Formats: sequence, structure tokens, C-alpha cells
Amino acid sequence: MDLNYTPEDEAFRAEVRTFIEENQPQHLKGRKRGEYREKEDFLAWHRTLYKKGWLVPSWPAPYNTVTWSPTQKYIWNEENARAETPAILPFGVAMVGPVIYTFGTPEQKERFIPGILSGDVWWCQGYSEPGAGSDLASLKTSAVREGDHYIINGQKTWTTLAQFADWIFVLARTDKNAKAQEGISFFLVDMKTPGITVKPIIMMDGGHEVNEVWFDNVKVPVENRIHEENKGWTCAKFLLSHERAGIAGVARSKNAIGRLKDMLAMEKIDGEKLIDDADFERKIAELEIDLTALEYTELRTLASEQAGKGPGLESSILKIKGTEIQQRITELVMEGVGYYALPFSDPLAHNEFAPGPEYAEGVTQHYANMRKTSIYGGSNEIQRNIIAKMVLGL
Amino acid sequence: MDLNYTPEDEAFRAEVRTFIEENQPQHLKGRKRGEYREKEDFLAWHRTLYKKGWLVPSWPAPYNTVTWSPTQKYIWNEENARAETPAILPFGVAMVGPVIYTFGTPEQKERFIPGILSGDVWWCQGYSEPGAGSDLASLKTSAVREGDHYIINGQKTWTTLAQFADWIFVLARTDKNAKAQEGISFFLVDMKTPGITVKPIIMMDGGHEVNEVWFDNVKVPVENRIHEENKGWTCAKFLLSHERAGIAGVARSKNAIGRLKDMLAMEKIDGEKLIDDADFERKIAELEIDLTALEYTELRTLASEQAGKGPGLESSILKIKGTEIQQRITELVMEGVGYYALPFSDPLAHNEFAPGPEYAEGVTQHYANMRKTSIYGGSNEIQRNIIAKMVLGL
Amino acid sequence: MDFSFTEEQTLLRNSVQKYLQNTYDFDTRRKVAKSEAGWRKEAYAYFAENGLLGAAIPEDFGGLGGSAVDTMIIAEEFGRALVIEPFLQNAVIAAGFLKAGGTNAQKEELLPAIAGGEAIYAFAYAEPQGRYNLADLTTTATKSGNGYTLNGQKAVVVGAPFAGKLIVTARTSGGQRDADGVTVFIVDKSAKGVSTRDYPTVDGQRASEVTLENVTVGADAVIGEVGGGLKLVEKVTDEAIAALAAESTGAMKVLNDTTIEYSKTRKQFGTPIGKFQVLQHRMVDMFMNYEQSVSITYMVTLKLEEEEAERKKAASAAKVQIGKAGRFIGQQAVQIHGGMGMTDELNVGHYFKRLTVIDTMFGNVDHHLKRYASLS
Amino acid sequence: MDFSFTEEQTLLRNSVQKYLQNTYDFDTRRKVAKSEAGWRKEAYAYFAENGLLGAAIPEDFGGLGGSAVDTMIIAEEFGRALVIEPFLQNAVIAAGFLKAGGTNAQKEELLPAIAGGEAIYAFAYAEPQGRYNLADLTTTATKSGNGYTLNGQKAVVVGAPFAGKLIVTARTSGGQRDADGVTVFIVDKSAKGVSTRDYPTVDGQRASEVTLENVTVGADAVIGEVGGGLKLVEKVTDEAIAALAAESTGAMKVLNDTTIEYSKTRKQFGTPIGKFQVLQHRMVDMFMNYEQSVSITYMVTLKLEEEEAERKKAASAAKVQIGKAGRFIGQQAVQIHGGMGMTDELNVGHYFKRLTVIDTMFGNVDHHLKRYASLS
Repeated sequence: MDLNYTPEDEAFRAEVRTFIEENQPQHLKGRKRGEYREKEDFLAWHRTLYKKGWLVPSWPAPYNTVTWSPTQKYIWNEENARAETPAILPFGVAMVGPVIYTFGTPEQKERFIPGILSGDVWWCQGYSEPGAGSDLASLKTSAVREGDHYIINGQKTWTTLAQFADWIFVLARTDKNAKAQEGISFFLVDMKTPGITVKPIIMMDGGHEVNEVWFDNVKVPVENRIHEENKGWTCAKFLLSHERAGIAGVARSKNAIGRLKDMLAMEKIDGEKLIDDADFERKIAELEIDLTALEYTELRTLASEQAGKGPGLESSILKIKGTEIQQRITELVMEGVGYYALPFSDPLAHNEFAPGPEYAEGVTQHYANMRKTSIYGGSNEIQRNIIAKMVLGL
Repeated sequence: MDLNYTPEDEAFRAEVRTFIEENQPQHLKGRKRGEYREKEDFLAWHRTLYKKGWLVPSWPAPYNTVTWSPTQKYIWNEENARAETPAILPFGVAMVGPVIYTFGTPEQKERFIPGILSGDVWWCQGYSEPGAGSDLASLKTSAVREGDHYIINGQKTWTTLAQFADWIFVLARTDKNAKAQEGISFFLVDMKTPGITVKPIIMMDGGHEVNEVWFDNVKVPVENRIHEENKGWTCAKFLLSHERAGIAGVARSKNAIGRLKDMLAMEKIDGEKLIDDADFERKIAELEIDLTALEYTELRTLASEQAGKGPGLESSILKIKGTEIQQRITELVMEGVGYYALPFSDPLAHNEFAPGPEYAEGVTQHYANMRKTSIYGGSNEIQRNIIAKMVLGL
Repeated sequence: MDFSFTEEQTLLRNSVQKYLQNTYDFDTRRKVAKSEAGWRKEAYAYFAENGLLGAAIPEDFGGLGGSAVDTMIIAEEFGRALVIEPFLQNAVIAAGFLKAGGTNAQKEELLPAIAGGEAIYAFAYAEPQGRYNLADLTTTATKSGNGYTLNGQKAVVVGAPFAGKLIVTARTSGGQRDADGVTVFIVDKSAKGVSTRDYPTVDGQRASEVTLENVTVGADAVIGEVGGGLKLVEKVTDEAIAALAAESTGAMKVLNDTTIEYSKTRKQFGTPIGKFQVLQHRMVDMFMNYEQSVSITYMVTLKLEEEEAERKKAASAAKVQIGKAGRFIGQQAVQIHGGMGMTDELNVGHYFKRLTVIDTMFGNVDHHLKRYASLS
Repeated sequence: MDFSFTEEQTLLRNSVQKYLQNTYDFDTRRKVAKSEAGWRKEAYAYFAENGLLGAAIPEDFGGLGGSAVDTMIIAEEFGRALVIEPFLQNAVIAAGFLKAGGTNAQKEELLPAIAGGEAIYAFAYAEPQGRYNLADLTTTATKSGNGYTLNGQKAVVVGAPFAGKLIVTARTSGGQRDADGVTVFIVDKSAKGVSTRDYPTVDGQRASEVTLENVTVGADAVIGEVGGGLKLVEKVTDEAIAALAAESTGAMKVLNDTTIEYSKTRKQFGTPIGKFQVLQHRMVDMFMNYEQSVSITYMVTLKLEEEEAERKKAASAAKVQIGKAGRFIGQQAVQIHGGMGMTDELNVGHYFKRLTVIDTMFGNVDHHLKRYASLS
């Protein structure tokens, strides 16, 4: 037992750090006042990593050009968080890509993988449906076979960034008489196909991040179905269990606490620094201690993975504690800025006037927005159900 | 709407206060180091109130000699808590007494009520059974009719102060084929009847407060059955819903917080008074504010009762919040005394030596003991089930 | 002791409820909040005509002569409908300053216009450096001639875009955080040297940053004692806290009812989610939080006229209780509604945001825990 | 980075486990705790013989030359069995003082006797007025001849009834709470002027109030630097905290397992209570609290040799985590067991009380939150 990285790992960290320093898009670092990302902004870091060959170290040969150990992946995530590089969108490289290389035909791989890797094709996720929530398998969207095509009808929702997407992967019911999780198939659908409508969903922070995607007699060629008909749930489960690395968000939360503390050192209470206020001292100490425990829980998971035992169902802990910590940070940021938590910063149109200090902009909206983290990806209640059943055997 | 008491209420308060001052058993006031109560100690205040005619203001005529309004009863409870008078044991006057005067025959009333009122007969409660917990109706104790008698077999548990009891009231199953809550009858049993064994249960604080009561072919005359055969659940429900006044324990918790604050003013942290420590200030403020809210919730319940609407199912709130507050007070007391929370104060034998300040004696045991309050009387989980079902309609 | 409402109060509640049901549905409110104006003058006029603005103003000064209990009833109903017109700023705060600190002449001149809805005020007290400390003022008022010259900056003045007059706290003497030396002024927003920059707030209201640059006012612009204004400010903000507490209970009630209703219809894994015990107990906790908030709202409302320390403790206790309860109920209402609770389309998020803002107004939970402790 | 145990460590754990399973069942432990002696010398002798007391003592001084990880393993297993023999006081604290502060002569003389179980120590540091402040000392040691004369009172000296020697902190200079001027002494309990009053503690251990009245010791009784003992005391108590953290995770694990098992068999309303979702989620929270405690125990154990500030932060973080987790798990284990969990007969209450005491030892959650914050 020891906490030290191997010399190889330290060398790797140095290499990563240098690469990031030299290549990260500086104008996208962190979050800046009045800055809203354009489509290419989301892709800039993706394209850089693709060129470097560091985009998909988790993929198998022949797609990966590097193979990193779990520790190296952890270091990679840590360094990216530290440097506040833009997150890589998961829909292609972490979601549909692995499904395609695992379940796709050679033709499908050849056709779809290159665009995923290059970033030239933007994917979005057609999983959730209205009224389904964490109960994915209750989906109603149907795909009816007609000759060489399926005709898809139905509605998907909470589709993140569908407004930019070229393709969508869709779970649809191909056998209405089968039980919930059977009779589902997995399709790749060109967003330009007639019959697809994208409607924005505005969230309570005023932002447009998610959408409804409507399918009205959308014709999808049979060759766009992945895996066998009615075997879509296999793909879905695979996708959901895949790539949970970084789910705890430890490194990003550390950064966020750092920014919070910087801010509290600038805010005043009765003329003193707010960071020296007893309540804030206590709340930040509690937060940091929780995060430290979570960091070592993640490292233990990593070690067990390293030892070939695979990430256990304990990853639900990482999701629950990770999101709880993220949410608490947003609460403390909001509390920290006092009355300047009130101004509304319109994410859809630049405000004419932004009152208060720069770090205060949009903090309540961010607080509100982050409530989603305990809802999505299997709500924290579902995660507790999973632990109760699968780990505690209740 | 106003917070003022009527002049009549104020006069009543003055009268009560004077009476208590002049009559309360001073040697039993509050809790003193190394003092353990004997049987007569439990009864002293009961006998005084009986003599005064103030023992059972909630009872109907002809038993009550006074009739108090809900506000007056509230004042009565407040003044008793303030003066730290001994609690009146509920088993006779608040439990079996009302069952007897409501469901009993004239003969039963004549035979049992006088002893309950005078305090000459000590009652205990034979409700809970091993493995039943809050699910009272799952009881297994049986009463089989044989001529003029029932033969009772079975085991009761958590029987408070049974070691002093003359009589016990018992729920027993008289029809094994009936559904859970049917087929139960209500019996009064002389503790001297052959076949009854009382076994002490020592709790984790080292105290002997509760007992197991075993029934081995105990012969109980038919005339000791209250209400009809198989109608015992009616009596049980009546008893459980009866007399919830003071369930929140607001006045006693106020007193306890007062004692806590006195103590914190004596304890030191880095040479300063512990009561001026930021953490304790915050925790005590939170506690007092919670208690204030609860006090007004209780007053609202009282007002609704006063208006003839009866105490609602909201009384579950009083139980939940009241016990949570009581438990938190014991935590803070324990935290307040630092290392002197460690010594064990044997309630069954006087310690040879009691280290630390007097107020520190037994605080951890008291903390441990008070965990019972969220378990008994229908656990707090059961109370939440009740509110969910009966109040929220879920 | 009596927790019942008079017949008049019950009528008042019913009439406010009826009006809001008919004219203040959620979609209308959302549109108005996003409109250029940000409020509806006709709604405000209705409040005036029907005595809501003057409910707690003495009859001698154009009001109905009611009490804080009437304010509580109105604020609670306004909380249920998320009313955005500046009731608090006028009927509670401006009227409160005049009632407690105004001369008879000021009352006669100014109170009727508040009751009548003709004069609209906003309360400019907070400053960028001051957080929730009402005495932490860098805005100065220096004697000049018979009057004063004001200089300074006021932060997040809620309702200022709608207002014609500002109630401004400024320092006439003393150091930056001294209790003595605070004076309360009425300043015309159109006065020379007053400039404002307006913006929307997250709860659908409007606010302004206010700059005062050599603004001159007469001696009659002072409300209350020169240099002794802090006690007055504290009294009025405690009254505002009581009204906010009532408003918050209205909002909590809607969130709780909506959540319970939603949980009965929304199915997951084939079962209404309201059948899941974990959510049942959570809704019970939401219910208890609400009931405790109602209780403490009664308490603070009935204690507003008690002696200062008692009133302050009551107000701080209330602010702590509703701050915690509002956060818990808001967060759990969103959580139980799932993704839908996160949308702008559903009312849940709007109540959530209003409760969040209420916690900040006049000091959040931490601030009032400290204030409460300092009074014990 | 490596979180795996060596083969030796796994063997160590297995052998401790096996011994405790065979000889240290709950009923035996309960009887021993209530016995006149309060511990079993034969158990302690077994620890010595099998290298548990010397696991982390260098081989040169009679130990096995292991690390804090070995101590962690032993303490965790001892936590599972609620071992009452004074492992912490000797193998961790007394040995810790000598290893970090002893001269070579002291180490050679004293460490082998600790490893061998012949010398039993207790650590007399707390004072009635001092709470958790290790520097808050009224006990004095004044120079007299070549040695020192000690006077003062030490509170709640855990394990003192079993001990032959006391490690005593006393002030050789400076004011009551100064960082400088603290010196650590070894004092024979049988020395003239030492008097003790013994009593049981709520967790089944034994402690004493210790009075020192003109107790004279030689210069060789000092461990470490005269007047510079505080850093040494802090280091050793941080090591003790790491061991307590490990012990607490052992206790938590038993409570969690017991509670889960109980919930599967205990029926209410015809259903095993483990099927009630509210209790399921509560047990999940207990599980997460435990896992987080294990993680932080690893962390503090591996950071004991880091530089001072880092080590202190790690120790305080651990103490906060296990304090909170221990209270939550203890309370909920009792709650889920219902009345049975309250009895002396079941093991639940005994683990509950031990976890409660562990929170107090060397400073509770509040104390370590402050200490952590002061180091940030």
C-alpha cells in the first residue's frame, strides 16, 4: 500500500501536462462572463486530441493509438480538470462508438467510426422518452419494418445538444408484444431524414441544452440497425455500463472548490474576508473532507480495476456522492455572493448589463441547473436501489 | 389571531404555579447525581394531585373534579415542565383508566377505577411482543376460554416498570383464525396470578426500565375481560389515539435546553465559555428555532382542538419533531462535556466514584437511552407512513 | 391565545384567492415576467382598489386599518400565485417606514398614495460591500443648507425599475458599520444625480443598480430620526421578513401539493412513484417543513409589536426556518418531478427559484442564525 | 499508487481474525468488561507473543518492523471484536512516543518491553479544563536537581487502571495554552505522589482520574525535547487517530452487516423490514458512510509520514469523517434493530457506544473541523 505514483506514471503526468499547456484552446478555458459556446467550440479539444491520437485510449485496437492503464486514465482526467479543458462530448466517443465497434457489422464500423473519431459527425442520444425517466425500458417509440426500411414513430426527450446533431442513435420498440426490455432495437438515424423535428426545451436556468426529438414516419434503412432486431436492450445496457470513469467528478470538484475559495477571499462580511467566516470555514472543511473521502473511494475503485477486478457496482457511490458534492459547491457559491445571486444572466441573449462581480454571474442559475445531476444518468434514488439490491442483497 | 392568554388563563397559570411551588416534592425535582427512584417516588406527585383533584382533568364526569380547556391543560403541562415535577405514570390514568371507563361494565369501573386514581394499584402495559415492534396487531399471546376463565399463554416485552406493577392490561388473541386485528381481546390481569414471570431487560445504558412478562397458563376470570370477546382491538386503538397531549414535549425540551445552556456557560474551550463557541451557538440556535416552530405547531393543534376539531393526524408531526429535538439535546449535552462523557454511571448500583462535574454524570447513557424515543410509541418511520397515507393520501 | 381568523380576514383571503385564480394563472405570470414591462399595472391597480395595498395602513391615512395578520394573508396568497407586482416594497416596506417613522405630515401626504397605488417605492439599502449588514453603508448624506446631499451606490434594489421613489439608507455620521449615524431618506428616482441600471432577476422580478451622485434632498425627505435610522430599518425589515415568510408558505404549499399530485399520476416501473416509500417519506418531510414554516410565520407575525429583542429573535427564527424549509422543499419538488421539474415550462422551477431568492432577501439562514444567537 | 496488501499483511489479518473468532466472541467480551479486572491478561499476552504489539516497532527494538498499515489492519480487526485490551495505548501511543521522540537508549530500554507486553502504559494528557486542546495544560513540571517535580490533575486517562507507567504531558514553561513549553514525561504509576481513582467507561473500558502531587522524576523520564513536546504529542495523537479510524471501520462493518442480516429476517406487517425502501436506502447510506470511512482511513494511514501540515489535515479529515459516519451508522443500526437494538444483550448497543466514544477521543467532529479549517 502506498500513495506514490510510479516513475512511469509521473513521467506520463508530465507529458500530459505539457501537451495540455501547449495545445489547449485558451479562449475556452474555464467559464467566462458572457461567453456562450458555438458548435465548433465544443469540438475544438476533441479535434486536437484526435490529431494527437489521445482521443480514445479506452477503445480497443485498431482504433486506439495508445493504451492507458486505469491510473494513466485517472491522471489524464485529473490533468484535464486541473487545466479546465473543455469536456469531450460523450455521445460519439463514449456512447455510440463503443456500441458500433462492439455490435456493428464491418460495413457499419467502416461507415460510422471515422466520423465519430474525427468529430465531423455530431451524434446525439435518443434514449429517454416523456414519462419514462430512469425507467428507460418503458419506451414507446416504435419501429415497424417495411421492406428494406423501418418506419419510426414516437418521441424522444432530454436530447442533449440535438440542435447541433448530424445523427442520432435511437432505441425503438420493434416488437410490441414482447416484455419491456425485449422487443427493442437500436438504430442509427440521420437527423436530416424527413419527419424528424427538433423542439428546444428551455430549462429553468433559461438555457437551451436539451431538446425533444419527434419522429413522424421516419424511414430508416435496415442497414442502420445495430445488432439483431429485438436485441437493442443488449446495446443499451452495454452503453449504460460503459465508461463510468470520472463519474465522481473529483478533479473537477476540486477545481470548483478552489474557485469558490478564491471568490470567498474577495467577498467581505462585516469588513472581513468571507472565507474567514466560521460558517463558511466549517462548510468548506466539510465539503473538502467529503471530497477527500470520495477521492480515495475512487482510487480504491481504480486500484480494484487495475487489479483486473473491474469497476464494481460501487460506482453508484461515486455517482451519488459526486453529484451531491457538485450540488453543494453550487449552493456555497450562490451563498457566497450575497445579493448578487439575484441577477438573471440570459444564456440565450447577452444581457445588456451584468451587475456585480464577474464571478457572481449566473450563480443561481448554475445552482438550479445542477439539480439535474441527481436526476439524470439514473437518479440518485435509482442508484440507491441498485446498491440495496446488487451490493447489500436486500 | 393573537398570542395573548385570556385573563382567566393567566389566573389559572398563577394558581397552578403557586400550587406546584407549595406542593411539589422538592427532593424529586429534576435529576440529581446518584439518585435513583424508588417505587413511592414515582407516585408522590400522583398522590398529591389526586388529593387536590387535579389528577385527571381529561377524564369525563363523574371522575374528574375539574374540567380544563385545552389551553389550560397546555398551561398545566408547561408549568409542570418548568418546575420539573415528576412525570405522572401514564399506564393507569392515561391508558387503562380511559379504556375501563369507556368500555368497562359498571362493575369493572367500580372495581378498578378507584385504585387507578388513588395510585394504590400500579398498572403496566401488556401490548408489545417479541418480534412485533410497531406492528402491534401481529401479537401471538393467546387466551383460550375454559368455563369462567381464560387461559393466557405467551410473552409480552418492553413492559415498562413491570417490576413494580400490581396489575397488567393485556392484549391477547382469542380467535386464531381471524385476521390480524380481529380476534383480539383486552384483559386485566393480576400480576400475582400464578404463571406470570417478570424478567428484567437491561438496556444499553445499564438501566432496568423495561421487562419481559411471561404468561404460562395464567388463569384470568371472564369478568376481567374488557369489552366483548374479539373486540380488544377497538380498545387498543382507542388507547393509542387517546391522550397525546404533551407528546411533543415542548416544555420539557425548553427546560432541557436551559440546563444545557447553563452547562455550556460553565464549560470552557481554550479558556473561553463553550456557550460562546461558534459551533455551539449555531447548533443551539438551530435547536431553539426548531423547538419554537414545534411549539407553535403544537399551539395550532391545540387551537384546532379548542375549536372542536379534535387533534388531527398531524399529531404524528409532534411525535417525530418532538423526539428528534429531544435526541439532539442529548447529543449536545454529551458533546458539551468533552471527555467527561466517558465515565459510566451505574444505574443499578451507586458508583464508588463519579469523576467530572455533576452535570456530566451519565450523559452518554442518557444520549443512548433517548434513542428509544424514535422507536417506541410507533417508530418515527411508522409515523411517517401514517402521515403519508392519512394526511397526504399517498 | 387564538389562532383563528376573523370573518373579515377569511373574506379577504377568499377574494384575493378568487382574483388570482381568475387573472393570475401560471402562464400569464410567466409571460408578464418576460414582457418588456415586467409587471401589470392593472393588477397593481386592482390591489389598490380592493384595499390590498392599504390593508395594514390606518384608516386615517387612506387604508383599511388592518394588522400584520392581513398582510400575512395577502402575502401568503401572493406566494401561491408568484405575484410579481411590488406588494412587499410598498404595502409592507414603504408603508412600514412611514407608519413607524413618519411624521404626521409625512403620513398624511404619502400613505394614501401608497394605499391608492399611485406612488411606487423601492427600498435601496444593500450595498455591494455590505452583504446583509444593514448598517454597513458607504453611501453618505451630508448636510447642505436645509437638506442633504447623497452619494453612493446601492445594489440589487428589487422593484426599482417600477418605482418612482426610493427609500434610501445613508450614513449621516459614524464609521462604515456603526449602529449610530444611519438615516433614512425618500428620494425621487427622477431627481438629478440618480441613475439606475435595470435588469431581470432569476425569480422573474426586476431590480436595479442605483447610483447617487450629489443628489440633493430637503430636510423633509428624512423619515424618522437623523442618525437614528437603524432601529427603524430593523423594524421594517423584520416586518418584511414576516411578509416574506408568509409568501414563502404560499409557495411551499403549491410545491407540496403539486408534487403529491404528480407523484400519484406519474408512473415508473409500472407503479405511481408516490407509492415508493422513500418518496412518501420525503413528501412527509416536505409537509412537516411546510407546517413548521406556517407555525413560525404565525409566531413572527404576532410578535412584530413586541419589544425589540423579542421581535428580532422572532424574525430571525422565522427567516432560518423558512430558508431551510424553502431550500429543502424546492430541491425535493424538483427531484421528485425529475427532468420535468427542471424545465421553464412547469411551474415547479419558478417556485423553486422564488424560494431560493427569498432565502437571500434580508439575510440568509447563516446570517439569521448568527443574529438569533447574538440575541440569546 | 497501490491499495493492495502484501502477503504478510493478509496473513496478519487472517491470524488476528482467527484468534478473535475463537476467543473473543461477544458474550466473552461482555463478561470480561464487567469483571473485576476489566481485561484479560492472557489475551494481551497473546497479542505480544504473536507480534501484534510490536508489529510497527522496528526489529532492532524487539518488534517486527512493520508500518502503520499493519497497525491499521490490527486495529480494524480489533474494532470488529470490540477488543478492550490496551492496544492503542501501548502499540500505537507509547511506542509512537518512543519511536518519534525517544533517545536510542530509551528505545533500547523501553520498546522491547512494549512489544513483549511486559510494560503497560496509559497516556495522561487531557485535563478537566482543557477539552481537546493538547497544549491547554495546568500540570506543571518544575526543574529540581537533575530531574523534575510534577504537579497537576489528568482527566479520563483511558487504560490507566491496567497500566504500570503513565505518559504525562506537563508544562515546563510558558502560559497555560502556549505551544511552547510542553514536555512529555514517563512516570511510574507507583511513584510517590501519583494517585488514581479508577472507574468504568461507557464503552466497557476503564479509565482513571490521575493526580500528581510533587512527583519527582529523573531527567531521563523526558521523551523528546524539553519544552518542545507539543509537536511530538500532535504526531503521536495523529497516529492514534489513524488507528482509531481503522478500529471504527471494523466496528461500522459489524454494525452494517448485522443490520442488513437482521433486516432480512425480522418481519413487520408480514414483510421482512429489509424490503421497506426507506430502510433499504438508509442501509445504503450506512454502507456509503462505511466505504467513505475506509477510504479516509487508508488516506490518513498512508499520510502519517508526510510533512506536518499535510499529516494534520489528513488526521483531522479522518476524524471528522469517522465521527460523522460512526454516529450515523450507530444511530441507524439501533433504529433499524428497534427495541432489541437498545438492549445490553445484543452487540449493537455496544458497538454504538464504542463508536460514540471514538468520536470524543482526541477531539470530536467540531474540534477537527476547526483544526482542518485552520490548516487550509
